[in-house]
Amino acid sequence: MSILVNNATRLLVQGITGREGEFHSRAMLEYGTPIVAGMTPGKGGQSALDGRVPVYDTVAEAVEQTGANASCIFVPAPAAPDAMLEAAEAGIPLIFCITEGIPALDMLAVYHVLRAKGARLIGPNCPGATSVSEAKVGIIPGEIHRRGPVGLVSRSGTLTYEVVQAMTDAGLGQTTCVGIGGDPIVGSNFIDMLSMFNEDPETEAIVMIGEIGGDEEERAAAYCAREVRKPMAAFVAGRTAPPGRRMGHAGAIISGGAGTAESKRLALEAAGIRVADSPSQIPGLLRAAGVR
Amino acid sequence: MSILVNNATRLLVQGITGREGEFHSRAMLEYGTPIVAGMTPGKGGQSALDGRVPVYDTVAEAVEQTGANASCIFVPAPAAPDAMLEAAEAGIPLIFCITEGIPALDMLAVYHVLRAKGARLIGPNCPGATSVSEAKVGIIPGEIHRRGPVGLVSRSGTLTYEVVQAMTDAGLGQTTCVGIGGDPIVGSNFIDMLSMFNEDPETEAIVMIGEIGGDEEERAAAYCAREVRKPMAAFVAGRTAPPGRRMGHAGAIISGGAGTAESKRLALEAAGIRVADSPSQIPGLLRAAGVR
Amino acid sequence: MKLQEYRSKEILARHGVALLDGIVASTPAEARAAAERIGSPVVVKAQVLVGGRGKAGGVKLAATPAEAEARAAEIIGLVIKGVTVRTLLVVPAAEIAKEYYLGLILDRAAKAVTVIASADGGVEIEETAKTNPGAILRLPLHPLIGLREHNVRRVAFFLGLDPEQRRAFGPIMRGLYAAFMASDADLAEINPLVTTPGGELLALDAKIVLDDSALPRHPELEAMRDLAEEEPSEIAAREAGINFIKLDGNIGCMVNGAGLAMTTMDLVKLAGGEPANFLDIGGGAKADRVSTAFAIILDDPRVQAILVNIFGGITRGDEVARGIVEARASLQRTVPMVVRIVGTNSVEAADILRQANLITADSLDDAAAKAVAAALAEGGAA
Amino acid sequence: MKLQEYRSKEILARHGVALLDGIVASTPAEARAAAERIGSPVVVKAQVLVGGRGKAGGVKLAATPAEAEARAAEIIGLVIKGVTVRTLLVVPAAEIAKEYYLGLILDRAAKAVTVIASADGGVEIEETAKTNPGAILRLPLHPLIGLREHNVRRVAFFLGLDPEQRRAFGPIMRGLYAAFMASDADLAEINPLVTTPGGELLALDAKIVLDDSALPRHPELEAMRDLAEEEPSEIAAREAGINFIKLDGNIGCMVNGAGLAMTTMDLVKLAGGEPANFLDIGGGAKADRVSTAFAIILDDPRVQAILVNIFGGITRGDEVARGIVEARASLQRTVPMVVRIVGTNSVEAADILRQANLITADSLDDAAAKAVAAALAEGGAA
Repeated sequence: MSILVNNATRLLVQGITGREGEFHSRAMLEYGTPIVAGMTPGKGGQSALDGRVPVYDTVAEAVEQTGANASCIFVPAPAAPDAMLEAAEAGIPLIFCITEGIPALDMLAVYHVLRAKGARLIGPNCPGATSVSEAKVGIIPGEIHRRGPVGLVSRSGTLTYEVVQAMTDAGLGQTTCVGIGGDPIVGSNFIDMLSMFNEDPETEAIVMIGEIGGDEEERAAAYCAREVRKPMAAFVAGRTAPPGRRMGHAGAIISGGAGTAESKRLALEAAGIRVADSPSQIPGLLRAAGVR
Repeated sequence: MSILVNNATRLLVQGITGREGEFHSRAMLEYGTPIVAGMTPGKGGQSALDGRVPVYDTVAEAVEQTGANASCIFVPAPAAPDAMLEAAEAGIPLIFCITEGIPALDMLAVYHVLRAKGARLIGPNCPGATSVSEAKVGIIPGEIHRRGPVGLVSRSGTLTYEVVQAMTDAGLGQTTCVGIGGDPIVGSNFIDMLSMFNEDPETEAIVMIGEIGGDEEERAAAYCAREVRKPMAAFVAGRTAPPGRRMGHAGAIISGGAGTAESKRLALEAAGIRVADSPSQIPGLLRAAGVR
Repeated sequence: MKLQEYRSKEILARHGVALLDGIVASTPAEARAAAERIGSPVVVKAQVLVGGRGKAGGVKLAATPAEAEARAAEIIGLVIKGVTVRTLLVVPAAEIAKEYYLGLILDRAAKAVTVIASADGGVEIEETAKTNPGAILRLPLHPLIGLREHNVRRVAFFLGLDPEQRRAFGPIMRGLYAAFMASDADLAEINPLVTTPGGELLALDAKIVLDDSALPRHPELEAMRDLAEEEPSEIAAREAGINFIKLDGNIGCMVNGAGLAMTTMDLVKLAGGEPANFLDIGGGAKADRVSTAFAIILDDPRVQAILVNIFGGITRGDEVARGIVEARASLQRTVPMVVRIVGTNSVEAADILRQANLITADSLDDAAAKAVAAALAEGGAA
Repeated sequence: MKLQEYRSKEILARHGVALLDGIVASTPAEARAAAERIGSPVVVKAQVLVGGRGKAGGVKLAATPAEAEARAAEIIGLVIKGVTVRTLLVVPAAEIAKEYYLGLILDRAAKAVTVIASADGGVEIEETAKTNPGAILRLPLHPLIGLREHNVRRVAFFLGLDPEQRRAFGPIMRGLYAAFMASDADLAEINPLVTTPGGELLALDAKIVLDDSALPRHPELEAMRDLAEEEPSEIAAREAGINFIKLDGNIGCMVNGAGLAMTTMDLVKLAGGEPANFLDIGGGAKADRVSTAFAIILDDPRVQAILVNIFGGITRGDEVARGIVEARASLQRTVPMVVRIVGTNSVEAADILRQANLITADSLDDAAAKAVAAALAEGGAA
């Protein structure tokens, strides 16, 4: 088992004919992800990826023709909110939005509309998710994974890869690795993913990668203390970040003394979660917690 | 038992210091309805109905101070959408809106916001509800009721009173009588009320009063055929209404051949429901169906 | 409230919908002048709120200004479904490659503003719905965030527009939506929306129906009401705040509450009579409004009896009774009146009525029967 | 992006918020002229984006134009928290009866635009939050239908305004909200909002912080950026599409991805060094962007070593490696460079790096340690 995506995923890629969309769709296909449809308005009837994927003009048509049950969005920021709304409107229950730079007020509306529709959104400004050896959706490099018992959730992109690589190198494989995105308003938070991992029988341990800004890590810590009985390890980026500055991610900002890495580390430790000083320590912490 | 309102209702009246609000609040109090608060912006700190009801500036404050759990709205049409939103925002789970003449596009937004909040709205443009001998909310005259086994739901105001009076005169009492309102967009429909009556142990029979326009009666008939095992009787107003004209109620219009009284009557009869030619026949139909 | 074609187009144009500018004319000479300004050929169109203008000869092509004048002379004064044509719209004749239907409705079942689109334009959408339902797209818009670009694209692709037309379609769809929302419409439709042989996209005919409840906040739209096409008695009723619809029978009805008013009509019919009107005097009706209501009912010479049915609730029965008696005293014409007042202050009401020697009734069935009998007697007497 | 007070007020005024018109001045003479035009007394206010202007002597009252000139001379050139005052705002001095705080924030926890209000105005809201949390109202607005009249009333009653002030408050609250939404703000606050002894309601100071992600669609707001108050290297980085923040250390960092960039800084610190900057070259970084990134890092003379950490994903490692080598060739100044490239095309990347004789590292810990060591060596050498 795994969470979010698996062999039964029937993926639609919105923006499949764009440069990034095509590049990463190819990587997804090569990983074995079942991409059943692409969507680019005005390119309906064509095909993408050397004829392997049919392209539709609208998500509604793609869903009707192919039974797509998940979507991955690669369209530019100005069009991405509409792309998410279109996917939800067409009844797609799981939407990954890779796009970064979406204005927060746009996301506010999208967040609430998707929630009311019952669609799960991962991102935006996220790397996607890989259910190892089953399906990879988004831009996480496939080759860093190894199948195993650890679930991983992160707010970052490349930092996620760093941790995954460290685990794989240490012989600790993963069920699913998911990046929830670095924006102030994202569709799914740590707790959403933690509860899925908590209920996934194959996931035996969980790694959580946080960063400065907001209080999602603190909330997640409280949730873990209450609900999660699986071994956990964590890392929080941004101990050296100055206050009041936005550290790349729109969400990574320490404001009014809140949202510091120290506050998050303390909250996680108070919940009994071991917090690493470097990504390279994660495998050791997991081993120490009894993960094999 | 009864539905919607009862002895445990703690009613807030929005617009209690207006002419209609005060007149009907007095009648509600006299009926025994527990009115715990009134609300009129700018009159907070005063009291209404000879000092018996404290008045607040905001619904939030009224709820905080009195634990109000239902609201009845008497404010004029331009302010009524805001009043409904304020009540829902303050966490009131049951809202009656008596006001008529609210623009449909305003109601569209209110309908969806209240629904998402989980607040039940009755109305607008409705007479309210009476749970006989327990509480009456709205403008239905209290003296026409008699406690008994029949639940009644209607799209009309005075036509409801007519039917209730006929039942009371015939010795057939009621659990709850509710008017859902005559507008195209109302918060609750026939099926919502029918399902409540269906589950209320004290309600032994149900009367449904429909009218031309829309297809709520047809939908309700299908629901009854599927779900309701209690005896029913119905009446549909507007057999002589000409097509294409709005018959007083904004919702009462026959358009493109749909929404006729005949279509509704046929649908109800197909569901095994006896349909009266005159309100005065309702008690006889109920008796014939075994209601005592 | 329905708006005339030229008013509807005026609103759509203001919101950026592409259409051919027309000129309103009310005489053949004005139509000729309009055709001259536009440059022939033109289409001369009767401006009436009833359907079926084309079949009734209310829409005609004119190749020259002289022809426009001749066609206008034929159309003005034409009676279409009971309505006499007084106003014309003269528009440039467009060459049509293909016709589409594009509409927005307030969809009470979906609780949403819904786009209705069809590539079978030019015919009534109800007709297409019967003959070829698969040719219709019904697309409910999100009630809180409204029309979005993906909705626009969806409709454009459904209609099978080419890339050039899709670009032109955006402003039309958005303009139609903006017009609908800004004017609180119940319906806004473009039928037909056409493509020209040159590939241009144009709204050739338009219809907007407004939400009556929202008219108080749109005085500029209220001012577009075409009084010439309404019953004078209905205009008077509206001005008095009374819901009134004229019918063909001989028994006038005055009732409080729309549902009860319809029921009263139904029972008159059931008792063998024919209702002369629908009339709801509304909540909190005062003596002067009752008085106006009587005057409106009696303005119809066919009325031979009046049935008054008031079930107290918001309305106080004694006020109504007093209003009835006062009103009756001041009427120029009287007919037998059957009055039934139940509910709030009904005892006082009954006293007042008895003192004024009006026919009273206990039940609604009884009231309907008495009214029918009184009308028969009055009819025999007259 | 933070906007200066006078810019923030300009936006609020455009949306109908009541405030006293001020005049911008950048010399004492201009301040005098402003005071003359306004009519004394005035307040002379330093326009800087850092907090604590008042305590630092950046806000002064002047009874006469001559005094305004003198105060302006004192304030211009003042260094407040590292920022040199260049611009002043001269405003009429208002008599204050009571001060309030009124703000809107993008509330990430509530996923809503949230009103923050307090009757304790004039102090920082974070301060009130600590000392008197009960004095603060946090009111999340509905995310899809926005500010409604009941919200406005709720805030007005919470602030204890009298009926006259409540009427004046409506346009201020609605204007603040409209300004927030129209400019895609993260924060828009009026502090203090004051009542005058005459009962008037006025915005005395204002601050707007914009959502950087939305700036591309607001060129008119982007034009309000105060470049004089920014690090030149940060301006250059932004123009190149690079996320860069200058810090005080000696080890320059160039990383792809914000989280990994922060982690790299953290590990430099853990290894005993001090990061000189945060730098995320973003996804799909090309050779020319890498080149710009190096130039920006090396513009800081304190930088003694550079740590490059690229984990391929969107970014292709060989492109980065080529960019590093090219960029290094064209640099005016060079320092030791530790380069770690993992992931997509990392094999090709390693080849390129090795051929150019750069220090490579396998792990991030290793890279950080090597960079700290290299900086120490370079520092000793320098």
